Amino acid sequence: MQKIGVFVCWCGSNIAGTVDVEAVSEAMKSVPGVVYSANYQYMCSAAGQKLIADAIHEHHLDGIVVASCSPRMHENTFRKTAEAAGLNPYMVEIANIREQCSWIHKDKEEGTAKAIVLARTAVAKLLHNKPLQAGTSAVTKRALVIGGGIAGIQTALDVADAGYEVDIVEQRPTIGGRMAQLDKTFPTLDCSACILTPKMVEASQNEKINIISYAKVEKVDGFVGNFKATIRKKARFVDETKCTGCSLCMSKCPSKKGKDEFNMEMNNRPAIYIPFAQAIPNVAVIDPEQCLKLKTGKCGLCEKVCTAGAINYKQQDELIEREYGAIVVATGFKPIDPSPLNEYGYADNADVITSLELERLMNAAGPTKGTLLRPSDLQHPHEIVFIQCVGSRCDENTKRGKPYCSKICCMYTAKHAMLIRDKYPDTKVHVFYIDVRTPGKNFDEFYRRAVEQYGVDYIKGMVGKVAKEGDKLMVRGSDLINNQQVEIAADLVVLATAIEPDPTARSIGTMLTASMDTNDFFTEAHAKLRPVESPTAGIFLSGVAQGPKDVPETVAQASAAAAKVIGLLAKDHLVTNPCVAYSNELLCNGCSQCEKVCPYGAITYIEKEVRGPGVREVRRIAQVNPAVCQGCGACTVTCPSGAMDLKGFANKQIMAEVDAICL
Amino acid sequence: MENHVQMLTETALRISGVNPQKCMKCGKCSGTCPSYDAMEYHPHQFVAMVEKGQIEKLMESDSIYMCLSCMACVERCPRGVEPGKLVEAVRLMKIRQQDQNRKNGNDIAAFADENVPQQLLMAAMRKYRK
Amino acid sequence: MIYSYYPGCTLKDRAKEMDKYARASAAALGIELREIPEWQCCGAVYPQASDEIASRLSAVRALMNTEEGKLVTMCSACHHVIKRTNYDWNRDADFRMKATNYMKPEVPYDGSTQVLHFLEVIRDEIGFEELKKKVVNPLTGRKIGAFYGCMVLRPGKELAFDDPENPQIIEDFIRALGAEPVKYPYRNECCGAYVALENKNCAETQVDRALNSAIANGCEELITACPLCMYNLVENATRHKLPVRYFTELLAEALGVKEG
Amino acid sequence: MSVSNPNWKPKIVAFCCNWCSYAGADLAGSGRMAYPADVKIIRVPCSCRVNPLFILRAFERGADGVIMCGCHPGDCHYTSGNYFARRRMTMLFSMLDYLGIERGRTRVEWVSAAEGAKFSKTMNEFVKTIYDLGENRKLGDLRCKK
Amino acid sequence: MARIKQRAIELLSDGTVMRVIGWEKGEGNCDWSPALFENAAEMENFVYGDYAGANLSKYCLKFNRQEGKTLVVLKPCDTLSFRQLLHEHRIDREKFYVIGAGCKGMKDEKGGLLKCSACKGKEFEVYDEIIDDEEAQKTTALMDRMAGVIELEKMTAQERFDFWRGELSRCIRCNACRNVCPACSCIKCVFDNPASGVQSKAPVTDFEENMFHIIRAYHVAGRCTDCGECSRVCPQNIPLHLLNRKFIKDMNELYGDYQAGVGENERTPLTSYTKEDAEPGIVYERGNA
Repeated sequence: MQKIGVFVCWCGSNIAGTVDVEAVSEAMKSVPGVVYSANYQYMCSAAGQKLIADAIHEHHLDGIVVASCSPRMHENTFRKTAEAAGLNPYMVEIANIREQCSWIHKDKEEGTAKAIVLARTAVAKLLHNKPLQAGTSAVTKRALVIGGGIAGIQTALDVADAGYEVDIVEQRPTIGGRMAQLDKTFPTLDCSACILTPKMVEASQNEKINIISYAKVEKVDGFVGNFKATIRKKARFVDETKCTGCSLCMSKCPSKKGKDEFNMEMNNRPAIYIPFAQAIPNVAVIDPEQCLKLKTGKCGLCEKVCTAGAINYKQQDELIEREYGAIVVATGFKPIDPSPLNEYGYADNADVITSLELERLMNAAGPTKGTLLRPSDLQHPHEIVFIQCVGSRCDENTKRGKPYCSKICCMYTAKHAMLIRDKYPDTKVHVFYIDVRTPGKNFDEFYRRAVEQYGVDYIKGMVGKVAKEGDKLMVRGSDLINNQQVEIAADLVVLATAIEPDPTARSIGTMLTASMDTNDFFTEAHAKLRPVESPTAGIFLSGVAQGPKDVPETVAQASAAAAKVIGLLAKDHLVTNPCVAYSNELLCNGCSQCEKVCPYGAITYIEKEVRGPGVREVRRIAQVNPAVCQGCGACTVTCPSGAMDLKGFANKQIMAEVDAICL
Repeated sequence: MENHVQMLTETALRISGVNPQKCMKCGKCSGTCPSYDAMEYHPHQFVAMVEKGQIEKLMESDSIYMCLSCMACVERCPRGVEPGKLVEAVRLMKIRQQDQNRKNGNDIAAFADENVPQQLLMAAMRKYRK
Repeated sequence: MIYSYYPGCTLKDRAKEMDKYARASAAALGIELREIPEWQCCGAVYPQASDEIASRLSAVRALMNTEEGKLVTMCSACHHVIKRTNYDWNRDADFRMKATNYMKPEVPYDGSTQVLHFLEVIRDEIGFEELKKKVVNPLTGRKIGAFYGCMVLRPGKELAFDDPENPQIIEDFIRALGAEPVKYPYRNECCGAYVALENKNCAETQVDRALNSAIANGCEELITACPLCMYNLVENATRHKLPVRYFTELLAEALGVKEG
Repeated sequence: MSVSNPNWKPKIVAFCCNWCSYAGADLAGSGRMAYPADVKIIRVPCSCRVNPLFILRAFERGADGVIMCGCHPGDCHYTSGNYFARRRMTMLFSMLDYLGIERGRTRVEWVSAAEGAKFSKTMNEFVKTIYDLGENRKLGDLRCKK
Repeated sequence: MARIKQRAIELLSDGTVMRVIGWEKGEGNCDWSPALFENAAEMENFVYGDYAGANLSKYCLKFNRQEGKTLVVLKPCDTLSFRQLLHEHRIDREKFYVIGAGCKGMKDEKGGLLKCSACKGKEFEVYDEIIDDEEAQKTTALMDRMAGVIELEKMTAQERFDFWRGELSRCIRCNACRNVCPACSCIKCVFDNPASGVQSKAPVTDFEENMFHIIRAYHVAGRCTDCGECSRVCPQNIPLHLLNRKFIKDMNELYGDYQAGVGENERTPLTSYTKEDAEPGIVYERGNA
């Protein structure tokens, strides 16, 4: 028979005001199992805790019930008290007689009666508690960063700085991501390449950082501290160790029909190419879709001109398996395709472009070498219309775009408008907007400069139709402030298209069992208090993968994610939650039902010789990895035989509670 | 009076099925409306005015007869507000009142010539009278 | 293949040729358009208010009288009204109940009729490739623009006819007949006809803008599926003129059944 | 629906997930948003921990109503737990209905950690429903052999 | 029957299989029962035909870990149970040689079997070979499988309650339903396990006998192929299939058509979900209260 002590807290008058604490502790004395019962003004105070510790010693208690405030408040406090007094901390149960009793009832008799039931229920549960030991698991001291944009680079640099190895896996042939495509950055208007490329170089030269470009993560197993990833490094058909990045092959390649992804496909590139001059690694890659040699077997010019002998048409994909302690998701974003919103005429008119396309048109390394020329006839546009919120802020049922604000468009449009007015003062610039959103340091000042110094024409209203008439684009929209419908004959129309997560994000989320929202952004563990962690332990979030954000915010979040990664990698062992599922091998059918509902992949099946009373045979049985299990209990209900149970919330414990309440 | 306004607003909302609170006041409806210049109150104002209970003003305005029912505002509204349905609702509320036909049968018949298609006359019967 | 057919009143009068060519073409395509018995005018405008029951009943009757399961329409307005009424029937229990109580039919309408515009029949049931094979008189060299207008396209969710912002069904149709389709941005805008009685000016502006745009993009003629658009494009064009035909006429011509 | 015993007080078991609904109940408490003392809460890690057996057990032991609360769909701390719970409870409720047990003795409500008021309102409603239904006789009566 | 028997003997003789699970005649003409045959001589008693109603797939559990292959004769509906056991990793495909036996509906001494009147079709979900004849392929369901459930749903709650009280109170807890059910195949049943909290051998309180059937139906929900064996073997003629079919009907209606034991998907409706699933309250909005 267990010896249980019950400690009823007054919480000053918070509990004692509506609950007769004396009566409760008295009533508990007659509950089977209870050998000691007391009440005290503040059980959580040092004196209160001493009272508990003394009682544990004196009465040789092997379990305690504290009837007090919510366990969310002081369960940990009392567990520590118990532990200090030599009791297993999981032999503590809390009866919540404050939030769920004294505070919601006025009648003292009613409150007292309920408090007795709640305390009795906690005792009933405690009678089935078992001492639990928190386990430990080792930590592999290496991080994997998925995505090599500014977010991934910054996280990798910070983690490497703390002395840990980091692998960056980037799907494109170079790191740099979207920021590499930008011309200038707001609100300071410094050149994007000038601040990004040094970081790229730094990453490539850091001996703790290993860049695996043109690659994708194909599989991830394991759990926090102990992930194992399989990475497919796609064949570049160029030996990375030999290529010098001289780009001679590019000028000789006869196939020039590949679309230049870096320039938003506004011009062509050769089949063998380096995405841009400052690419890291600065190594060529062959596009197998375009390469004549790979497609027809005839050509081989690049091989002939390569003095380094780097070309290898027989190169195969390579599979890399590595272990990691932490994984950072920095998969970034892409602009949406505005073609379906064809009242803007994007699909039909070359001179209706997206903002990212404009970035390339204004960039010195872009298709027009930095001179702003409109795509259709390479003429200077003299009247430009910007349209905000294209595909953002839409009601989901309309299927016209994303429900969220893409956050960066107001600022980059102000930037574009300003840059154009600065460089081409003869060009008129109009911006159709719904709201101008500029929360950020120096942001509103920046927007005001666009209006006041650069004379950008902001029109509050939306565009209904863009139609080509002659060589003009007729933009019809509303001007709500002037209460009129306006029509502007523009030479160029720029759509501030919504941004969405990179298309690879969803499959990566599934692979990592990291939860995502309906827009495919990764969900943070807590919106305010744990903003850079996924609810799945060991997975961290960096950059737009978590939600729309600009460069400064991305860098800040990337460093925050790095801090969390460092905090994890700095540990030699992780303490695991002992309230996890376990399978009774004598009862397990090995039917695989539980595996289907486990959100963490914590359950595996093994063939094992099972021994028990009258049983000795090899069976397929479920095994729970306690380091991965988070203790939700989904498996316990799916299990038809009751083999699967949850420590701390066992079937017997919950049924005992049910019985005690219904007594 | 208060009650009357409330009743009118509720009727407009009920028969149109429109929730004006979904509107984010972007003005796209008015940017796309082909009848904009013929209207005293423009589509986005219909939404705002119904939300504020100013139905009577709308009922007294010729704007309710200017809508082409072309559904461009309905189609293009990013919030799914469907302003066109509100215009229609207010128009119906007007002509359903006694002696409030915009045009009578003779007016409409007078319009017919050898080219006017039946459906245009039929549409006018529906749009202008009860 | 037999389809139930709802011609609508305009096709019995001002737009007789649209009907005539449709029937001739259908025969040439190996399908029969069987006119449903005792149909009434669709009402010409879809009543958008949820409490308008009576004005949607003729559409419900047409849907109920569809023996072949698929009801083919020709006129954009009829299509619009009947298709949307069918949509309501399947989603609005209140309308369903009130309409049923009002009509007291022996067998209530079960909502299963599929409303197809004749262009949809050609695209989805026959196929443009098949149509191409049946063309005896290819319209080679002709530059034809489609004027969709509003009623077959919007609301896109209910009509589900084609992409309302970037439709291509009539262009594909023109291409199948051997002519060259010309796309122009105003092809899916309203012609303005509904207010022609009150506001001729609006109708004229809309038509002029559309015609100007069509001509600028190289159209030499237009086709439409809507008698209202037809009327307006012809009667209210002030600055620009283009020949306008019903799509069925063009079809009959290409199939070699226009005469007789 | 007759209440034979005028002193009858219903026994109501509420299963609440630790992360949302239990916290919501705490919030109802700190906001002093009263609901009847007939409701007793059992804390579970997640709504997906609630085995239909527990609910049947409660009825067997004389409960008059059982309510399960969890995080709103899409907000589960464990990502998917409440989605499974939703299907399980739907099936259980349907079966009880099929057996002729009064509707309303079982209920599911999604209550977030921020919805103290909703928790209180839900419990008030549920208790009222149970008072209206009266004692749980049918599940009891099922015991009687002919 | 002769072809099946002959083929089984062949396979036994050439060593392909080590044993055969089939049927043999009982004392009367109509009470054929499952039987094990380990050699050609024993195969003399093998029968197949009108009274081979028993679903043999559950017996595979016994032989899964034994040496060599086991031949099992399965009717079309039985192969669904077999497939479901494969889904649940309870049996290994390569340990069995499945002869799909054509079926034109089975009988017992009282006539056509209830389960056959709602025949699920003549397709074999799993087989190594099919031995069938023309006649067998033609037969189809005589009635709507859900008719009984729908009838109950149409009743008032009180009528349903009275119906089930009448039916379930006849239960003698003989466990025949549990023992025959291919889905109810736990190594240790919760009702036999003192630790489960619901242990009961014979019903102590009568509530438990109802619990037993509800929990049993719940435990097999999503896994039950509706083979109908439970009702067939019940000595008290309790229409237990009406419990299982209720779950099947609900799952089909709420979560999309699903047939346990068909196809490759191992997930059942209760181990899957969609974000848009109906809320549990929906069951209170349907049918009669």
